[in-house]
Formats: sequence, structure tokens, C-alpha cells
Amino acid sequence: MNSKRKQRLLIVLGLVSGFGIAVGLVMFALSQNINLFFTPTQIAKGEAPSAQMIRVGGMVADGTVDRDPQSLKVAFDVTDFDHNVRVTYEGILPDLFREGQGVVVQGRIRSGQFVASEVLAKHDENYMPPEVTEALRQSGKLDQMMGGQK
Amino acid sequence: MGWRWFHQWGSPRWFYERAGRWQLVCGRLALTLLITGSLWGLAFAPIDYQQGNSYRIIYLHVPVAFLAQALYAAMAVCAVVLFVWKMKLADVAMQSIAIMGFAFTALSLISGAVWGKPTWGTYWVWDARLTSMLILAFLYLGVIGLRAAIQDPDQAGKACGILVLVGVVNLPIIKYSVEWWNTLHQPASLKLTEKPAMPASMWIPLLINILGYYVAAAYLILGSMRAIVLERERRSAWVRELVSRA
Amino acid sequence: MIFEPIDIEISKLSCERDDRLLFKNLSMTLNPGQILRVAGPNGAGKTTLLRTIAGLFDIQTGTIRMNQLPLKECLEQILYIGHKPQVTKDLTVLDNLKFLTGSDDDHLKRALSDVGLKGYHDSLVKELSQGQGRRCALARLWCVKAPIWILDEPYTALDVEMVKTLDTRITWHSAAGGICLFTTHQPPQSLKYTTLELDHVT
Amino acid sequence: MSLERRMLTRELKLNVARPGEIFKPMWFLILVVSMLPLALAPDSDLLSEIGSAMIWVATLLALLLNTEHLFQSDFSDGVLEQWLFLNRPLAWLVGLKLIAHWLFHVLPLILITPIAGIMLSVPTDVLWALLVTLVIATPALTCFSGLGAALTLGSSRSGILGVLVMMPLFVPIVILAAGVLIRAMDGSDTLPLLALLGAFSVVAATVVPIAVSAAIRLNIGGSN
Repeated sequence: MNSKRKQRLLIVLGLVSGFGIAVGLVMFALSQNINLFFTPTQIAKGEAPSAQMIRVGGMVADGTVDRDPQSLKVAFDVTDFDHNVRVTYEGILPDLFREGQGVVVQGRIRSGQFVASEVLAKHDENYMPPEVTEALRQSGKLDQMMGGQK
Repeated sequence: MGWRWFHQWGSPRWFYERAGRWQLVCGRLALTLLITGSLWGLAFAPIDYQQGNSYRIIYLHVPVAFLAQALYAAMAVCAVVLFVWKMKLADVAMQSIAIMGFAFTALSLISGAVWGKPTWGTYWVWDARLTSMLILAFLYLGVIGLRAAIQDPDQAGKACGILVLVGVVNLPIIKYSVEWWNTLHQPASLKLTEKPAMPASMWIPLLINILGYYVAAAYLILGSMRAIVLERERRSAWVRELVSRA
Repeated sequence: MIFEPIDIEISKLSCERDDRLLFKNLSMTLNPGQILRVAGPNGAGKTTLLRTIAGLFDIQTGTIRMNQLPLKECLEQILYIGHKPQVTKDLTVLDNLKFLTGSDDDHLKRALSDVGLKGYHDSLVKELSQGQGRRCALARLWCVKAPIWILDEPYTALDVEMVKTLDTRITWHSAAGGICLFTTHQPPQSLKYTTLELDHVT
Repeated sequence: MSLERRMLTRELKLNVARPGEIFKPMWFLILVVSMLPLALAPDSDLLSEIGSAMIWVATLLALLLNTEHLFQSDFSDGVLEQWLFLNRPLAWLVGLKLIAHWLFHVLPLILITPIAGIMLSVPTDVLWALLVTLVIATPALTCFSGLGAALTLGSSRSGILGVLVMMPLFVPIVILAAGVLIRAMDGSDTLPLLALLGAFSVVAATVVPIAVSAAIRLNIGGSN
């Protein structure tokens, strides 16, 4: 049956072109910054929109954590080793929060400061016993590893 | 001749008898593996430099999360087998996998929440990986619900098969969500292609546990498949004979 | 109008539903002009057989071929009228038939007057009586060009006069070389047909 | 008259005969939207912030409401099984039905969302984003909920089940649409997310009619 074969051909053509269009659209979308996730460098360059809820990821810079002894207020720098962003937060920090720890903070930029509504500690896929960490730290390899992370 | 092994799977009786033996093997193996892996992981593996002891939940969370996704893929394979070879046993497998898959997904969500509180500071975030896991749980629920709503088992099986195959679209989204969206959830700890990012004393018990949970899932699924086969074949001679003997 | 010769070849057809064997190893050939009544008690599988031949049920074992082609390729050669009304209540008689047959208005109005629904073409189907609704569904027999008719209980809810009209129409169809399969519990008087008793098959 | 025209004419006439089917979801949408300020304090800042998301969710629910029985009446009066004899692939006919459904039931819903937007004092540019996301996303939503309706055709106590079964597939669409709305509120670039939404709809429109036709065939095979 000729018409049957023609119909089948049309269906296959439709499927192929549908998937083609979809793949094209996805490729376009992935070439753009899609997830409102910014690094401190991008923020320093002013690429992040202000007053909008964004997420910033990086390390808590050493020696920058100021805790207010009276309240739960805390301020710290998030760094990607090029630029720092000052983050203020009020609330209970997760256990994993410490200097040198990777964090993701969610919040808005208000007058040059990042006001976080949520601080989440990001742990990496590396699991190791403390002795190993110690050994690494002594040999200076840990910083190398951490630096290599971002 | 080469196809005989394949056609045997069409016989419910053959399956019922064989599966009983396999189940026994799986049960023993699972018990051994899980006891070894869990004891090793929980008591003897070294603690983590960042998370202390709380990381030990990976010995539950990781295997269970693996299984939750793998079972969906297994269900999709069963759906394909059902449509291509019209094999009723594939439908039986789909039915038991749906329930087990939901159970494992729920377990991975719960263990993840318990782990998330000390490490991330929250039980739940609407992050892509977690959300897609939740969607997976809903997909399993949908398959279970659809089957429950349609009376004729053959028809219910095929309807579930269609739903499962359409839901397969979701699996890659789950798989790649971590890479697509820069999320909180760490990348997978174990990859087949790379050396694991943890010392042997940590990953060997994890591997044992993963194997253990897989075999345990096989044990549970075989058991429920046998029960379903018995129920569906209740009018056939061999089941009646079996019952009268018991 | 005369149909091109068409035959249906059924071989070794078996069907099992809800663990009950309805028919087994059913083989027969239907030739142009043949009228076949499928008979048997309730639950013998008459509807199942008709729906299988119409391609609505999957064939479990056996084959059905039309002019040597598999059934699935030839569904447009079939006109099937089943138990369900086959018409939509919220549409007019004419709109219903127009969708199902694709015939033009004049042709459809002629068909309607043949089944005694003259002047009803603008009525909604829900305004008709049950028998009139049935007539509306059967009006398709007067305008479709399909050579194979599969009619499940076509005589239900019809009065004596309409039964006669339907018999005549089926006879014409057979004379034109068409095939007709039907089921009924009251054997029609004015129709020459062969009978397939489903209970003898098993 | 071609079969395609016959099909669309029939859908049009059916909708003229059953206007309730079109107006009920619209009424539902307006009802939800007018309940919201009553349930919250009528604080227009808060309203305009969450208003667009609320309208989106309400439109989604209204759409589910009218797709739930998409094939039910055709199935129960036996017209659906006649589709198999129409000399066209079933998936193509299903596609036509879905297109008709979108035109006659979903589009009117989208067209009244500006009224809902004004009721919740949604800013104009967000309102535009809302309309665009709805136009792009609703084909996928219609397809998926149509599949749910088709899968549960044969079950006597299906009710809302078809919609619940399909819910997981709505989630990514809702997330993407919400992303577009949030960005529109901040005035940032919405194009990449709209592209993803479009990809979803295109894939759904190509694949789902095939799945729906399989589900319909299945239910026809199961009914007596």
C-alpha cells in the first residue's frame, strides 16, 4: 500500500524533525548561564543582577569569620581565590561550616554586601580519614587539592 | 535450540520453581554481604576528615539511591520485553519492581534527609538532584496507582508499561541534573571509569554493601514475583496441585 | 456499484479471555458476497470474534488475512458497528454521519430517508429515541464504500419494518460482492446466510 | 472534505454544543485567583510578587481539570474505536484531537490570564512573561495530561488518577516556567529557560501522541 508507506515516512520525518528542534533548543539553552549561580569573581565584576535571589559558591576565606557574641549574626568572606564577597547571615550555621570549607550561600546583593537567607555547606565527593588529611596538610598537598577544586 | 532458554521464561511454572532456588541463594548471599559490609563500614572504616562519623550513612544512602534508579531502568527493560516479546513474566517483574523501587526511593530520600541535616544544615532543599529523586518516587507511585485502578491484569500491565517508557525520559534528567545545575549535592562518589575518590578502607565496604543491597533487592523481587505468579495462575492445574500438596 | 473481489482468510484463530477458552483453531474463508451469522449462547465469544476480525482486539494465536494482506493493513476496508451507540449525543444526526463517512449532505440526507429518519438531520442525537439512534448509526450502511461489514447485534431496538429494510440492504451489499458478518439472537427471516455456531468450534 | 477538516469541524461543533466545558475551567481560574487576596492580607506588594506564580499554578490545575476526560465521551459512545477504521495512523488523529483541545480549551484559558494578572496586580512585563510561558508550556502539559486521560480510560474509578499519574512529568515544566517568571521579575534574560521549555513541548508533541494511541488501542482491546 503506497499511501500507508507514505504515512509511515511522514511520521518518521515528524519524529526526526521534532527531536532535531528540541536538541537545538537545549543546545542553545545550555550555552547560556542558566542556574543563577555565580562565583565571587563574577560578582566583583558586577555580572550578577542585584536585588535578585542568586546563589554564590566558594570557600569561606581563612580568618574572615566574625561572629556576633550577642546574637546569631555572622559575617564572613566567600572567596574563589581571586575575589572575595562579604556575606552577612543571621541564623544557625551547619556543622560543617568552618574556614576553608566550600559553601553555597543563597541571598541577595544589597548595597555591595551579600545578605544570605540560607548558608549551605557543600562537601565534596572526597571522603578521607583525618590522619590522611593531616598528612596531606603537612605535605602541602591538601591546599593543592582544594585549590584544584574550584 | 538456542532460544530454548529464552522460551522457558514464558512458563510460569518453570519460573516459580527455579525462582525458589535462586531466592535461597540470593537471600544467603545478601545476608553475608550486608553483615560484612555494614559492620566494616559502620565500625571499622576510618572516620571522615570533614564530616566525622555522620558520613557513615553512605553505607546505606549510596546503595539505596543507586538501586532506586537502577530499578526504574530495570522496570523500563521489562516494559520493552513485555511489548516486544509479549512475555507475561516481564509484567509480573514490573509489578514487583514498582513496589520495591518505591520503597528504595523512599529510603534513599529519608536517609538523604537524615544525612543532609548535619552536613548541609537542612533536611531538604529543592535542589535538582533531590527534586528529581522525589519525582522518581512519584513516578513509582503513579505506576503502582495505575495498576491498582485497572482491573484486568494484562491491560493494567500494558498501561503501566506505556507509563514507564514515557517516564524513562526522566531518568537522564536525574542522571545529569548534578552536572546541568550547579547543585549542592556532590557528584557521585563511585564511578566505574575512575579510581574512587576515597581510600580503600572506605570504598571496599561501600562496594560490598552496594552488592549486598542489589542482591537483597533481587531476593525481595523474586519473592514477590513468585507470589504474584501464584496468584495470577491460581486457576491452573499446577498451582492447584501445589496447594493440595501443601 | 460492484466491489472489487475481496476475501478474508482466517486460520487457526484461538482466543482466551479471563482464563476461559472462547474458540480454538478456528479456520474459515469468507468469499465475496458471503453473509455469515455468528451464533452461540451468551458468553460464547461472538463479540470477541467479531472485534478480532475487525482488528479491534489483538490476535492471540492464528492469522487473519484479507486478500493475502495482514489485517492491520486493511482496516479501512471494514465497517464495524458494535454494541455502543457509535454516535455522539451532543451532535446532530447529520454532523455525526458526516464525520464518520465523509459523504456530502445530499448523499447523507438520502441515506437518512432510507432508514426512516427523513427530516431529522438537524436533530441532536440525544433528542432521538433509542431505536431512532440505532437507525442513525445504521444509516452509515447506506453511504460507506467499505466492502466488509461487521455488525454486532444490528437488529437490537429495531421495529419490524426497519428489520426488513436492513435485510434488504445486506442482501444488496452481498449482491455487490461485499462480505457481511453479523450476530443476532433472532434469526432474520428474509435473509440468506450461513451460520457459524461458536459452541461447535470448541 | 478531508478527514483532518472533518475532525476539526466535529471538535468545533462539539464545543459549541458543550460550552460549559470551556467556561468551567475559566471560572475555576478566576475563582482561585479571587480567593487568593482574600486568604492573604490584600497587600499588593506580596500579591504582585507571588501573583504570577499563583496564576501559573491555577492555570495548570484548570487545564488538568478539563483534560481529565479528554477521550472519555468518545470512548464510551464508541466513536473512538471508529477512529481505527479511518485510514490514518491513530497517532496522527490523536495529535489532531490534542491540537483541537489546545485551541478550544487551553487557549481561552491563557487568554483570560491577563484579567487574573490585573486582579493580582502583576506588573505588565511579568504578565507578558506569564503569557509566553503558558503558550510555550501548555502544549507539553496538554499532551501529558491527555496521556493520563488515555491510560485510565478503561478504569471505572479513574477520577483524578490520570492526572496524578502524570504529575511527575509536570514538575520540570513548572520549575522552568517558575524560573522564567522569577527572571522576568528581576528583568534578566529569560530566553534560555524559554528555549528549554520549548524543547520540552516539542518532544512531548512528537512522542506523546504515539504513547496516547498505544494507550487508546489498549483500552479498546480491553472493553467489550
